[in-house]
Amino acid sequence: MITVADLRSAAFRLKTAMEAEADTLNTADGALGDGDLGITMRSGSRAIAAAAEDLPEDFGMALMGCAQALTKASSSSYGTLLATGLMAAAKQAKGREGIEPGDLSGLLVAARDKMMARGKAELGGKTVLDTLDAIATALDGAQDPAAAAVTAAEDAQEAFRDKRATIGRARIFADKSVGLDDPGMLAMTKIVQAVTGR
Amino acid sequence: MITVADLRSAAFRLKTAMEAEADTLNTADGALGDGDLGITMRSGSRAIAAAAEDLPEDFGMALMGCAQALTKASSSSYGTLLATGLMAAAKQAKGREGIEPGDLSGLLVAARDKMMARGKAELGGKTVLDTLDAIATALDGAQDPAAAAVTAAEDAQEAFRDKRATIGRARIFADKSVGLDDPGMLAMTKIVQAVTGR
Amino acid sequence: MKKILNDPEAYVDETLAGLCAAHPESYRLTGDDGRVVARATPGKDGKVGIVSAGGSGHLPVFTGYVGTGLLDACAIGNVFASPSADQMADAIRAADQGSGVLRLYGNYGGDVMNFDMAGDLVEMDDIETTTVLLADDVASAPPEEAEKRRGVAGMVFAFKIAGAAAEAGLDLAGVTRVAQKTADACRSVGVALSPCTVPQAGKPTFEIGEDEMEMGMGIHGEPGVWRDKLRPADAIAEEMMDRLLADIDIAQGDRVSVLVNSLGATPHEELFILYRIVEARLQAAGAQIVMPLVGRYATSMEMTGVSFTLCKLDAELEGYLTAPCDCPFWIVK
Amino acid sequence: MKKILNDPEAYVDETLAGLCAAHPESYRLTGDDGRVVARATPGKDGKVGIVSAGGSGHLPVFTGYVGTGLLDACAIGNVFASPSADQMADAIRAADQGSGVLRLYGNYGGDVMNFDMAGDLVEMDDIETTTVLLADDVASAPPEEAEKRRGVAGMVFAFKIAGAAAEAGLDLAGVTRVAQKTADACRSVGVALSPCTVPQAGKPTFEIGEDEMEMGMGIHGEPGVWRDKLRPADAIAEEMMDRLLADIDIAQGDRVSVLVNSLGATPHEELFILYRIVEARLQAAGAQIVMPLVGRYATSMEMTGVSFTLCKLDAELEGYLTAPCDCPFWIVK
Ligand SMILES: Nc1ncnc2c1ncn2[C@@H]1O[C@H](COP(=O)(O)OP(=O)(O)O)[C@@H](O)[C@H]1O
Ligand SMILES: Nc1ncnc2c1ncn2[C@@H]1O[C@H](COP(=O)(O)OP(=O)(O)O)[C@@H](O)[C@H]1O
Ligand SMILES: [Mg+2]
Ligand SMILES: [Mg+2]
Ligand SMILES: [Mg+2]
Ligand SMILES: [Mg+2]
Repeated sequence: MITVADLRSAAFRLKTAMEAEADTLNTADGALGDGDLGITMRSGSRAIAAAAEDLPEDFGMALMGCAQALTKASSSSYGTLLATGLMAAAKQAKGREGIEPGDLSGLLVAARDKMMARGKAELGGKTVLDTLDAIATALDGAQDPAAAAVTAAEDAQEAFRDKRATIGRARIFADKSVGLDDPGMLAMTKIVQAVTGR
Repeated sequence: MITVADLRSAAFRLKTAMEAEADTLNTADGALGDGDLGITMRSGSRAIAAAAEDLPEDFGMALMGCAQALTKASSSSYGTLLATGLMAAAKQAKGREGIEPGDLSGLLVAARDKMMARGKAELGGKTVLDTLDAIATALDGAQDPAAAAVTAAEDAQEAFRDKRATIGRARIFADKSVGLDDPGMLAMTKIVQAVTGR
Repeated sequence: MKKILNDPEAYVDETLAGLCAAHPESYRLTGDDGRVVARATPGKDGKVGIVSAGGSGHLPVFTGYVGTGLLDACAIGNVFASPSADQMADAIRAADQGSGVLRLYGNYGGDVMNFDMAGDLVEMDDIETTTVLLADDVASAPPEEAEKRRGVAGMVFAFKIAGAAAEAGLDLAGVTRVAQKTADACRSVGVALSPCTVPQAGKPTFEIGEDEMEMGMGIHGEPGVWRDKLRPADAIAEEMMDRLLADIDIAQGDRVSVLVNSLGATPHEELFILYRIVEARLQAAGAQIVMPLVGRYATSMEMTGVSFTLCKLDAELEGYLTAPCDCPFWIVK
Repeated sequence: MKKILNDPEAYVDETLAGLCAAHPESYRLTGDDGRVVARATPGKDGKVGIVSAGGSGHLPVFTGYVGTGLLDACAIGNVFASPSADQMADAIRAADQGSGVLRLYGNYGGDVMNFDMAGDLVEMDDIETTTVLLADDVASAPPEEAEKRRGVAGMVFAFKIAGAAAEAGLDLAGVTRVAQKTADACRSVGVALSPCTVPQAGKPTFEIGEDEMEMGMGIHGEPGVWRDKLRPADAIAEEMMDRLLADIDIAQGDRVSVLVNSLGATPHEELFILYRIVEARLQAAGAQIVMPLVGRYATSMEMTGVSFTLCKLDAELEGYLTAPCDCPFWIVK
């Protein structure tokens, strides 16, 4: 079972990774956007790690605590979408002490759908949604969920690299975006690597 | 006899020299002042050279024409002082076709005095006034006026180098000015070199 | 691109503290965590509220334009980052005088998502809200996708005109209609010569050669249309006017206001040099210029560059544009 | 430090053309060679005239402050260079409404010599003139030689206060007395982080390391008091306040106005960060702050840096400072 203790240590790993990756993410976002994704993820993960010190025992409420910490720290597109997704997952996990690996796919689907509604975007648009979708699919019945998630994120990032951006700031430079990773997909790959410890 | 034709060719030599020395003079002035002396002398000498094309035959009026051209082009301290001096010399030379080398010292004294009154400054203050004073003295009875003028300007510049500035922007940094040439003295040396062709 | 600051994390809160300390007669800091600037003296009861929000680093946009005949309140995020939905909700509440609130702001993903969430939050308070988005940057999408464009300095016209409409007593639907008409009437384009530094990032938003410029660049350093050697002022102004006039019909007799705006470091001297061409082009098109604005109305801190905004007026918009307003950054008598 | 310009030789004339084109209701270009800016609508007959002059590159100083309750006319030179005596004489003539003209400007050699010459020139027109020089930069000479100091942003207070006194109908002696009292009441100090480029010189006015600043630097790049690593905003502000308060007595109950001024590139955000310390120091001294000014009031084109000016008020000065004025850069209602 994945418990709040696991969530807490994942939060600390996330913070360490995002401190290290902030420049990389800023640069990736700066290629076609405003170059703030590293700042978003650094301050967001710092806030989550700080909140992790005293999360409630209820797994759903703990996820909600993470979402609220993220919201306060960062309100860029990405921060807002992640918080939206976390809240959707939190709702499903509410009242439970922990979740089983088998629940993960469903939680991700809930998050993905809520994020689509919030950002008014479709799948296939070369955004973080596509990474989440790929992970949700890969997790469904996976033997080694951590490995499956990381591979799915990496593969999605690669599969979309040569597509055109359709959403957010990068959309304006859709032609130039061909061959460049979507910064939000890149960030999600790094997030998954960090939280799984792979 | 020094005629308006000589004045004209001196004006052209002055322009060529000042185009070449503008950066040097800006830099010298920038050490303790606002770094515009090269601009002043470049635009001033351009204006004089342009006016030189059709100066009146009267030597005094011709000098006045140079002074007015300078006034229009440049109103920094240095430009204003030079124009003031030229006007004083022009008054003395008015009504004459040309001047004798022996008149030069007297003309310079007239210029120097008017400039002292305009700038409310004394001799010995490490300014262009000291160079003019040294040249006036050296020209008095000189065999080779051109050589005497150049040497006097160079010597004055050197003699004052280690003194403290007392006038203008550099006065504020009197201590730092020790060891630095006064930019106005430096400019006068270059002016004298150019107009004498030495 | 050098900055005078203390802890980068404190940049925005210290800015707001100084803003309100210097102008206590105009601004009041409010909201749960002090990220909402509201009028020191609220608008009169029953006036439609106008609220804006966005990232810091654009003074006088956004908070500076809180004032009579302008905004009622504004939520402000970190530099170039949206404020949170909670902060926006606080700003909406501060702007409400019982007749509903117009959300008037620039088209950026983070701001839109959060203002949407904020709207959900204040529904519980029974505050009616409407939304008008500025999407005036012609360099950011072709006319067919005009609604996807970024919002830039056109915002200033929208604040002024909608603010005057609210002051004049129009109801929420009326103020919203006027604001939307203004948004539709604005076209902007910007050019950047050197970047600015976001305090929390600690390095410039983009890199550019000492002899280069970029046409169409966004106010956060988002890429533009082309990058090339720095051109003469008149050539830059001509191309900017070409791009604007290609995007909006300006006909003989039209009345147009124009904003020649410095992104920060570019001095007034250079704005006036550019203005000569703006005026010549509008005159050549037969337009009458109304109340031209030349100055720093919407900046990106110390970025070097300018933007031009055209705002095509009808009698209603012109009346509100030239009506009185009062904030420390802009007084119309 | 990148500039948007055409021919460097045309920088000033093009700036003036744009200034007057954008604000024809305020400014009129006059003088033999178009280097005098005068009020579009002259002050009322018999009002004492106030004229200033100096180099270009400091907008809104000098020409920007031509307006009601401010200057009547202004002669303007090339960037950072004095206008000629002839141009100044033209400005004096434009400012005259039959009751004499105050020459009000900063203490720089070229300006002083030329304004003196201009005074001689207008004697023939029977225009009575007086002179008040601003010498407010405490970094430029010790108190014993206070009259030798450079004139910097304190000028803005002198324009405002003397302008209101003239508008109120004081005679030449009275306006001159009030202007001199203001000049005596002002102390300024500046700090620079990066230079600007004089168009005709084509390169920066000084060089400074990417991590350096200079305390006490002049508005044309004249050297300051020390150069060192860039310090935090609060430390910079504290030292600037130390220097000002060491030079003027501010006692419990005094009323003081203050100008926190950007030299050009430094954004409003950072001025407000600095203002916190200015306010705290004046409050600690027991002073009451009156009408603080925070913004770009006296610049050096795109220079990065700030200046602080204190202006100690008595009831007369405060009355004139807070009186109405109107120009495109500054409205007091
Ligand atoms: N409407 C949206 N729907 C889904 N994903 C989005 C949306 N907008 C942005 N993103 C994702 O967020 C990333 C950019 O995040 P961020 O830098 O925070 O945006 P911004 O700075 O423009 O607010 C994109 O790479 C994309 O993956
Ligand atoms: N009052 C004065 N009397 C005599 N010479 C002066 C005076 N003021 C300046 N100078 C001379 O002019 C030089 C500086 O000229 P300039 O750069 O034009 O001054 P600024 O830029 O300060 O107006 C000085 O080096 C000095 O030789
Ligand atoms: Mg971004
Ligand atoms: Mg962003
Ligand atoms: Mg000089
Ligand atoms: Mg000078």
